[in-house]
Amino acid sequence: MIDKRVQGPAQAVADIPDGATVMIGGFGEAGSPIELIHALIDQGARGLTVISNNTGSGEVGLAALLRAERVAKVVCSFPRTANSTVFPDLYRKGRIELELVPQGTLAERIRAGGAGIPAFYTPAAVGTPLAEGKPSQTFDGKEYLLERWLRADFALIKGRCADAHGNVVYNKTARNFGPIMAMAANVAIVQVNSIVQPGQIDPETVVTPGIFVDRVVEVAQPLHESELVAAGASYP
Amino acid sequence: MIDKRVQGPAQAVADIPDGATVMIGGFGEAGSPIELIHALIDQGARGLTVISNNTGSGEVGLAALLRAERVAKVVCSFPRTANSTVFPDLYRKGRIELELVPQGTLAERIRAGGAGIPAFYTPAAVGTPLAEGKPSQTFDGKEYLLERWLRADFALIKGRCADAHGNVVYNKTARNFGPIMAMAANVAIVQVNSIVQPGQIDPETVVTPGIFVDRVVEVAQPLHESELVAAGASYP
Amino acid sequence: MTTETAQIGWTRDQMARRLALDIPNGSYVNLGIGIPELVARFVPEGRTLIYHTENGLLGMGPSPAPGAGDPELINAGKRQVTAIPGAAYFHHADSFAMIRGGHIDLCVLGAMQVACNGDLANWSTGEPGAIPAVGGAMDLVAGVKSVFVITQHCTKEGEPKLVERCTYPLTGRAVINRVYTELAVIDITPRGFELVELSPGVSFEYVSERTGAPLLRL
Amino acid sequence: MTTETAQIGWTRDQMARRLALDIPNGSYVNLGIGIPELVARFVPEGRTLIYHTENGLLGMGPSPAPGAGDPELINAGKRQVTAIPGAAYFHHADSFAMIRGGHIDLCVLGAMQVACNGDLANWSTGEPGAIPAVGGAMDLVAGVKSVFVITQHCTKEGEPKLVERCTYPLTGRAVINRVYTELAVIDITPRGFELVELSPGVSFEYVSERTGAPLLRL
Repeated sequence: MIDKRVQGPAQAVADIPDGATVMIGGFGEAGSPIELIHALIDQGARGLTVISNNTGSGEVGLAALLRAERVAKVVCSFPRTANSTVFPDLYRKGRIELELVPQGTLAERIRAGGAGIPAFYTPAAVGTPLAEGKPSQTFDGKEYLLERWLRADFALIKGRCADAHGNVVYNKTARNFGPIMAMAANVAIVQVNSIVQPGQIDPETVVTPGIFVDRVVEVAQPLHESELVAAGASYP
Repeated sequence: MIDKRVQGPAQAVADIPDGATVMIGGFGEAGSPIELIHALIDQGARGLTVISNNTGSGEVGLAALLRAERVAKVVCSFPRTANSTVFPDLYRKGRIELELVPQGTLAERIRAGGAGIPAFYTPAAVGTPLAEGKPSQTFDGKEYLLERWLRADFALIKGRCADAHGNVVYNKTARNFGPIMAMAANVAIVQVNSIVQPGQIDPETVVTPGIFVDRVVEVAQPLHESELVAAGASYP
Repeated sequence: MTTETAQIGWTRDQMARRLALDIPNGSYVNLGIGIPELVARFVPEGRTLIYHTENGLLGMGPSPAPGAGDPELINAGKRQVTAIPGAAYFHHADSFAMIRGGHIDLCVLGAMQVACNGDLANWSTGEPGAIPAVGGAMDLVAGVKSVFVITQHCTKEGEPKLVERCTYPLTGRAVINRVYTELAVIDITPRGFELVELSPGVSFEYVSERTGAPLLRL
Repeated sequence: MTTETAQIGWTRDQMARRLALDIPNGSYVNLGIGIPELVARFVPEGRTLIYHTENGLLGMGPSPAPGAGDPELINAGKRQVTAIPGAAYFHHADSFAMIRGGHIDLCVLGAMQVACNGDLANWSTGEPGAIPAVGGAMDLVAGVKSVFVITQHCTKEGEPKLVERCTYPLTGRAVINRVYTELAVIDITPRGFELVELSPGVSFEYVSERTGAPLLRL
């Protein structure tokens, strides 16, 4: 009997220690595991390195985690969005470190971490300031940069449905970074709207096979970040 | 209106020229596009480089293509199977070239070709004869080999169902190399049991998005290689 | 010069319409945020384009009817969209495999500067106070088969955006194929900027004066 | 020595049963073709293992009933199998991401030779006439967290398979954790071969004599 279910978000994130590297899924609010993030705020871990495409909006979810000053560094492609004030504020004050990574390179570095590929060559960012300090090599007459894998201690991910084996399917463009972050983290934690019996997800349609997932937690009615931001909510 | 349907296997493979590099899907008979291979035999192209995990069995499908001496070189992980006599015979006679690649490296090189990654590092084959002549580098104290992408002019793939946009789903373990070969070939040709209207494949369950597919051809009742081999069949 | 520029040449819609004319039927297209998004409105009848959005959807459709959207069905600009019949969802690594692997036929982007060798600057002014943010632009220009820029010919301050050499930090080196402005359509060729078409009522000299590097006639 | 070896120690089934005892509940396991496949028959009650087959299935079940199989649902040995509830299909690059990325807990392989430093040779005798074929073995040993070998202690000719240094071409360097033979269970440690357990009725000296490198007692 394989059973990866845990009781709630608090239990799911209870063992994330200070200084951990945490991948957080989502592209904007789509796929952002807001209940897991709020549980991480409650839990209190500090000095985190967060790998996520954005830096949140308003004063909830990822932005609230930053506002609570739990994050020492973000690895990110686009830390500036509409309604995004927390990160710019902290960054200008020098209270948070930023590693800016082109979005496709970010995705591929995460996928490489999950696939056991320690480094790969990409054409993105050649000739730009983001190439500084990176080894480059020419293949077939074209220049490429060497990029290292990204791995994490934990990943916080939002799916639509999972089974107790940890198989996950997603909702539309909320899929984004979830499948590759699940691969690249030592402990992948997935919140889903519903948990079903093994066999209820057609094996042809599984997006993240259970081998990549350590904990699944049901959050039947997840909050929508945009609605919270529109209402001026803040967390905690 | 996007319509990637073609009339039949013969039309689908008509423009494959002598000397082309052709990826052929399948792991054993599962996913082997036998009707497309037979159409390629009929078509007559010679001097091909074939990238495929195996080399076929009996005297049909991939083995028949080799027997017809259309293939100059195979790139392959396991060219020796039960009922596989054609390749060993040609190889011992020095009439076919072999590039032996570990199966995971083969898959990753093909995926890299499709993903625009010209080279990557892998731990597989370090310290073995297959590492000879390959650059190596140490990351975090562990040695890895540099491997180049694989690309092809054409890919011949077998799916279960497709739509006119070229979206494809597969049958069970016949999925194997299909999705990555579709990515890595300039022209990806997919035979499927049935072609449906766009929208009839749930966008959440598409395995190969249509952008990777150039031609789809319906073969409603594909032959089973194992049955043909058991019956002693040969092609043509 | 600002007002002058604003008064003559194509409107934004006309620029988008002119660009749309050049996209073949069946193309896979990624449209950047802002003016590039307008292009989808002007695709000539009889042509079907398939829109890719890098956050994981091929077959992106228009905005949903009010109230009918899903906050988890969005485009790269984080606005709600729809999916057409024949669409497919996929994860970010697969999405950028499409981009980096040369599977997208065309990408349309805005620009701060385009140099006559095809260099593009469109992500940062390099100012000290600015929050750097790059998104998928560097991957798009490095991987997509053709990259078109759609932009006003000059900045609000009247400085040319088509330049000899970019002074802002680069997005990519020698990556732009063609530029559409309110004044003209201009190709990037081995010889530099080369005029393809003038906007109605605009003279070659007028465009040339407002271009920061030599402009060649066809 | 051949007959002698065949007469004493564990049978193949017993070797497989002994190995199965050492696999924790919930492990993700890849079983090689041949003797390794036997392990699945002897998993102790109350434990569930999830079987991975590198051709694209996690949650592999036993052989189908006669006539109930699908020629496109096969294992790495190309034999028909089934899928359990909770299974998942995936493509080859994802399958080897599981292997190379360290997601599989255990892989069980056969061997031609295992050296006391953990080197494995199991794919080629290196003979000139042989058709080289490697399959997924090199990826498995390089990526899976633990790699167990299950094999007869000696070759049919009575030569030790546990050796000081492999003479056949390597599959991987320093990759084996533990070896199960009909005579003993032996760990690969920084000090070399170290005995874990003797098969009933087999003496340490008997095993040691048939091992091509020093065998340490616990």
